[in-house]
Amino acid sequence: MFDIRLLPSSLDSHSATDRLAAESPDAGGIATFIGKVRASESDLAAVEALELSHYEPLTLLGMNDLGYIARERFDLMGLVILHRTGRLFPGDPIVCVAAASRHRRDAIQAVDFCMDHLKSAAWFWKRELRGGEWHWIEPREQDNDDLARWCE
Amino acid sequence: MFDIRLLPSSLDSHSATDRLAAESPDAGGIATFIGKVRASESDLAAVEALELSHYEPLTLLGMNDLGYIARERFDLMGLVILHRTGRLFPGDPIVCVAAASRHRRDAIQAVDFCMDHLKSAAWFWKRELRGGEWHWIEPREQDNDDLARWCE
Amino acid sequence: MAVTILFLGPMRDLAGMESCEVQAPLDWAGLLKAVNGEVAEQLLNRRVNVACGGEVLADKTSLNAGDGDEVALLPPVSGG
Amino acid sequence: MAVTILFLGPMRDLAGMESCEVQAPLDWAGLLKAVNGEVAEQLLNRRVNVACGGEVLADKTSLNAGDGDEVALLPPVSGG
Repeated sequence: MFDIRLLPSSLDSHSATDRLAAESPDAGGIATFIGKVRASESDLAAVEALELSHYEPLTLLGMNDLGYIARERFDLMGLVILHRTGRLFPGDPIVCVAAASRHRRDAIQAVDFCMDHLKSAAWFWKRELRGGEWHWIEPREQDNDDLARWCE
Repeated sequence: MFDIRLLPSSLDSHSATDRLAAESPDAGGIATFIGKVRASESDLAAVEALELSHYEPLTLLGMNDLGYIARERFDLMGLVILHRTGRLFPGDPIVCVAAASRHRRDAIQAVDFCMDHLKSAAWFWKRELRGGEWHWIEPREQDNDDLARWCE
Repeated sequence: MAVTILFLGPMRDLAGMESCEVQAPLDWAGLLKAVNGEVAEQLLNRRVNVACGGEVLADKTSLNAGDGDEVALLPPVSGG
Repeated sequence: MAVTILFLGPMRDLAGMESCEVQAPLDWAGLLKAVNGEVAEQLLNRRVNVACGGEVLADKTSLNAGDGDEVALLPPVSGG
């Protein structure tokens, strides 16, 4: 099962990973990462809302490309990449990446790989509402370093 | 939330990870790995059942120690390690490790770390029923190599 | 018809609008002139990309948008 | 009372039993004599551990089990 989607209103990670598990009976493991809207940032006011914008002609295409690259690179039986767009609130899932593989390290590494790419190289822009004001999120330097790990 | 348990009869990963997410509101991510009984092994007869034996005085203690080490090593807001014992069937979850952290790589790495230790250094013995006969599972060489990655 | 310039993410705030229409054809010099000073400055940053007709340009200075094309200004991303 | 020897995992099949009771005290030489040839051979493998009273012995040849102790023979694990 290869399920790659942009979700404008809600993201149900359990049903996606249940389906992945059901459709990958020979997989020995399922690795999952769920990114959430944090209730607070250290030293900053609480997050009231988060808004994810994207660019339709590029964003889903880029996610599909990422899925193909991950399937080439790792021995996967299934891969799920779900990403929210629009307005989200603390606790809401933003992104869910799940991979099924015969042996566990392929699944874990594929999730790690996809998340690094989604963080630094996918067409999303994120802003947070804190103290009644919107703040655009800058890419973290760490995210670029994380991405660089995958380039031989 | 730090929830480390041996489960003799069933393992509900969704309720464990839901609770982890609910009790870690400031976590930006939850990484999860679920190890399952595979329906088939390549070149081998289908798996009819799997039996996990353990040694009560050592096994849970060892899992708790692993949890402490993971908390020391990674910046975690919560950690779940659930491991089945007894008889299991194809598709059943054997192990669930989930970690919550502010930034994603701590959670992903903690799950990877715990799984490598559970595979090679936890007090479990596994046998499979295939073609009507029980076969003890030998440790995979790869698992020992995976574990060695964490030793500086 | 014309060329639509689309301002994505934080670029929208700098531009003060989501999009605008300008006359075709539109090249790199024309784009820099069509947008306000802050946006033009951002466009010179190598981490800001430009897409035309749904394709990210390898060399944004080679922009050559015709009638009906959508030109998207893509600031550095912050996804996941 | 006596010393209980517990055969874990595949060791159980080699021993043909889950556990047995032997007279206290039990040291390494006594353990090797108390078990059958296949189990004794396995015990010499450095990857097979011995626990006494719930503690894995750093040096299994230093085994010194007394009345009521449980001695567990722990073959290489295969968990997860």
